[in-house]
Amino acid sequence: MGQRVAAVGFGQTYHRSRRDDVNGIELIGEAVRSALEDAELTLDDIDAVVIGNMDHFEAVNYMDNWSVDGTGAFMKPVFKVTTGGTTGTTVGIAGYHHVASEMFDVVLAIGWEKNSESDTTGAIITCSDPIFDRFSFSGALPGLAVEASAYMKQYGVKEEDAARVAVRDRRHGALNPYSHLQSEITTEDVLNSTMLSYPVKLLDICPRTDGAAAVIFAGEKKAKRISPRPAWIMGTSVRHANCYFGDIDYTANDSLKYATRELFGNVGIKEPLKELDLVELYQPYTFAGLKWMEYMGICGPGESPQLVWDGVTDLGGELPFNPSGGVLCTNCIGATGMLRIGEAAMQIQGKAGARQVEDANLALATGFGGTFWTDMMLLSSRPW
Amino acid sequence: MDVAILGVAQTKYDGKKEDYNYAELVYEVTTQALEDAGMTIDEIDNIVTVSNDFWDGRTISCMGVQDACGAAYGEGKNVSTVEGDGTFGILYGAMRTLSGSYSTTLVVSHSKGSEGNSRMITNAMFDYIYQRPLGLDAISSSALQAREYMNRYGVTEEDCAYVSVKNRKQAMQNPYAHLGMDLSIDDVLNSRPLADPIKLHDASPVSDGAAAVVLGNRVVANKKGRKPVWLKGIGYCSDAHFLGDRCLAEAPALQKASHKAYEMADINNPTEDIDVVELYDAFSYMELMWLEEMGFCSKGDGKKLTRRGVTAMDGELPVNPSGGVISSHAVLVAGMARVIECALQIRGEAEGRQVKHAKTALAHGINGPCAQSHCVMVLSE
Amino acid sequence: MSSSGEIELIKLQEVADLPYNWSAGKYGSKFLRSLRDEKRFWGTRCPQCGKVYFPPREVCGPCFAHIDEWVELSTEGTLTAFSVVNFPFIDPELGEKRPVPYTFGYIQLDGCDTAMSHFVNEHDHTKLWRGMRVKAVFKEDGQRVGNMQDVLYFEIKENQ
Amino acid sequence: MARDQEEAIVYKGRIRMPYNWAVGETGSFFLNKIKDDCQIWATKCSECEKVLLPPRRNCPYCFFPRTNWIQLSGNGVLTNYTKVHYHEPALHPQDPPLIYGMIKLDGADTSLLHLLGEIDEENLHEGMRLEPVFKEERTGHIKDIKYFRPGTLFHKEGS
Repeated sequence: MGQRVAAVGFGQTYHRSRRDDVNGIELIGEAVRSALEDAELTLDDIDAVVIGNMDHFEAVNYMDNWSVDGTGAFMKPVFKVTTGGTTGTTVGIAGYHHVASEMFDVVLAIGWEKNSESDTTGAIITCSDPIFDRFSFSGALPGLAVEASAYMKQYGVKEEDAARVAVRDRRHGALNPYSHLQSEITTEDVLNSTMLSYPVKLLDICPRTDGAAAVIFAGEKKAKRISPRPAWIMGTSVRHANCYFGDIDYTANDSLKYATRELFGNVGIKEPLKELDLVELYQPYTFAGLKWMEYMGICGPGESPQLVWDGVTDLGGELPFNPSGGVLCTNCIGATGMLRIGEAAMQIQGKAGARQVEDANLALATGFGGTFWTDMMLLSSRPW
Repeated sequence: MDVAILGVAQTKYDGKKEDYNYAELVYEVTTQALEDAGMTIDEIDNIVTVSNDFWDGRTISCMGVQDACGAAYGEGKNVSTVEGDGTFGILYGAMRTLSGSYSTTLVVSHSKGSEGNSRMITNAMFDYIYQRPLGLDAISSSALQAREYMNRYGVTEEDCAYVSVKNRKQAMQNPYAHLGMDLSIDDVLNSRPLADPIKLHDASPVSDGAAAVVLGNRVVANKKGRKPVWLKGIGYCSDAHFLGDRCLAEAPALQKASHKAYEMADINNPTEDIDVVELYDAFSYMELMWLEEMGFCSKGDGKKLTRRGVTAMDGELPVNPSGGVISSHAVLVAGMARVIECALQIRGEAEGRQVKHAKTALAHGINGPCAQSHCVMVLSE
Repeated sequence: MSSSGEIELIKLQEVADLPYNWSAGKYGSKFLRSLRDEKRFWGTRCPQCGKVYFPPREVCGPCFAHIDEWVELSTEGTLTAFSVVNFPFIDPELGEKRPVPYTFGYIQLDGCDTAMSHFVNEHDHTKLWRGMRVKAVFKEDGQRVGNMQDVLYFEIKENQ
Repeated sequence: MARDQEEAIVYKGRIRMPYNWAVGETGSFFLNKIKDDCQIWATKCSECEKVLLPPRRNCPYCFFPRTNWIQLSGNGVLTNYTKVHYHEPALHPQDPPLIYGMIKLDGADTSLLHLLGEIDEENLHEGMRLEPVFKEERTGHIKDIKYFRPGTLFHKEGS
């Protein structure tokens, strides 16, 4: 039952803080055209479309219907999935199931956001419970600050350690022509940036971006015809627990731990540091780039700073993280998870240009959002 | 297709369920659907929730129901969220089963139309540059579609009234229905005009409610299924967004969706092969129009089927024995309720509204302005 | 488009203003009634894992167990997280900027395993730390209406 | 009264958020022509030659080829309409009666949705000729067109 699925094409916009020259539909259209060009396909080849974003960021209801002029879904099957920050990966996973189910052979999965069109913090606040939380809720930062300081205290981690993560991702982003932030920074820049909520500073966190991304998934027969080196989907896993922000245990990250356990268990990965070739981590701020490595079993508790300082996670290192520049360089929320999947696919396809990871055969893409939720997708150059 | 419906549950649909929040609605139908399937939460591999951020007044509207649907159980379950009609949620649940990833899927949908302003919420589905500023909403846009359809095919307001009378009366036999009423044709024709030609009794109410379905693959269905109802075919399709791009008198997306579903289900002659239809009659004209586009009669002949009683309970093709959406319209849930009614009919558990010899059924859901997209499912025993 | 870059780009500025009547539900209503009428907090306890929840709820997520045991919670607790908010942003209920500075905090009430989010009436971050003891300050009798803002804020207990 | 015969608490709130939607180059060209010149322009696909209104940056019907601008007379024919009897002050741009029309402008392949005004309801019928009425104060918005009214300019012979 089911067929093997590969990512065979990826398209994205040139991400910017604002794209006043296009409306949302036209922005989506740019990513779709770019994905079709990448896969050398036309819209005729697309059997179905799946899309996602966050409703109250642009205030469009039934967005899958509104956007058909941009998605190309006119007289095609289309629906919408949405799960907050994890939306992009949720759409990607849906694209996988569209094809794996054998209902369709070639499917376009699209994530997008125009964060410039509303107050991002205000829009995020609308995700909290309207009765018990919303009147006081102030965005994700306080929770992340708790996570960061608890982690620092537990393992003697320093702010410099986190800053090194930003230095790495911004260096990678400077090699990615699509990246929103294109300039390199130093650890001093990070340490001297405005303190937002101790120990989290301005350069520790992601920007807000206008952008769209689209991945084309294809079934096993078509995939080989479309791409000389398809990025095969090895597996996915998802954990979306907790209903209220006050339920979260910020000293842990259980959703990441459990999702990893399932995914690596199913695929048979025992030593991720050795077996994986790159990770595109949905990393909303620098400290996640340390602690969450440990929750993925890439190293032991408290060991991540050493790996990061040793360059293990840099391009050219043993396990490069975020060769795209990651979320710290580009964050168009509904597309952010899709960018992780798309970059992982590009790397495996050997199309990543100046930021290409050598011998990229096994890539992990993750999503983060909601009340500390995790999505994961593992991509490989070899069908399993 | 190797996907079966193993358990179903729905709340009664009401104008206002003030004493439930979303999580309580979802928990109620989740536990009931599991019970109906004879399963526990341990036996569910993955979950698809269905909700809408505008109707719920909450970005990431699925967040509030993760505990209630079982997604947080143990170390957590794989879960996703569809924003659209419940039929699309079931469709995605079926895909996740057919992909071989999961053997059992819970799909759960909730909506409380009473909590928001339905006109403003449906206004927000129109593009914000050209259509939305004019104040269009679900009723006024559907009125344009009704008029265009009625003009083109010579359908009268009285023809449409037959649908309201039939379905509202049928709802009196359905303990879950919101608005069971014994109306006369004149009651409908004389009811308060909303947007010409749609009058109060041509329109569905906005209801509160929730529904859940447990899906399983063939192995599970053969082992656990008390009375499995099989998904035989699924098709879905979207038309253009701008109303002026579309010919509103036609629904090519529904034609395409139903053809796809028929092809998968091996249905050559829908009128002969299908025993009962549950379709999305948000407005009375829709029942006529959808029947035609689904191929149950020629274009413009839906009114004849209805006037001749073909679509009545004792007719050859009973349509909306549940009372339809025009009697209970919990947005997002309504399409799932159609599927559930089909399952109950096929299982022979529809009690006072049971269609005789219901072996194959068609369920239908819509999304967007003037039913921009359609989802059609064929189910059978 | 054949247009040049000379076009004056238009942005449409609108305020979306959607009214809602959110039901607190059976469990939430009991909490809010007793907050309004008695200035008391209640949580619910899972019969399987024993976890005590605020907001009170019908089902324990990890156990998927039905909860019907009510537990009274203290109106005092520990500040587990806070943020002094100095950068204004749009409050999605007001449609305008929420006045700053204010302090947002997570408070773990004594007897509860999850946190309540609320305001803390100290805006100097040097006088705040995680683990400090705080207590709820309620609106006057007759002023409370049955929502979370019947608690004005949490204040820091003296002598810490 | 609630399930347990106790008072159900309902929180009356709102989502009130300012939005700043970018119309984009294509939409801005269209709205600026209305604002500055009281002209209605449409886009024509370079491939299928379909003339679309509202204008599109890329033709959605033949896989995204670019489109070119053409000016329309602004007059057209009513293809469909509805009179709305309820009033929703937060939504409706004018007091009752509110009549929506689908207007096929001369030269366009699609219809434009807009309001109808200065119209004798008795005479309202599909096929009637209409012309746009522009507001005095225009800001670059679709509502710079006040409404369409019966008009006999240009193609007097009708449809």
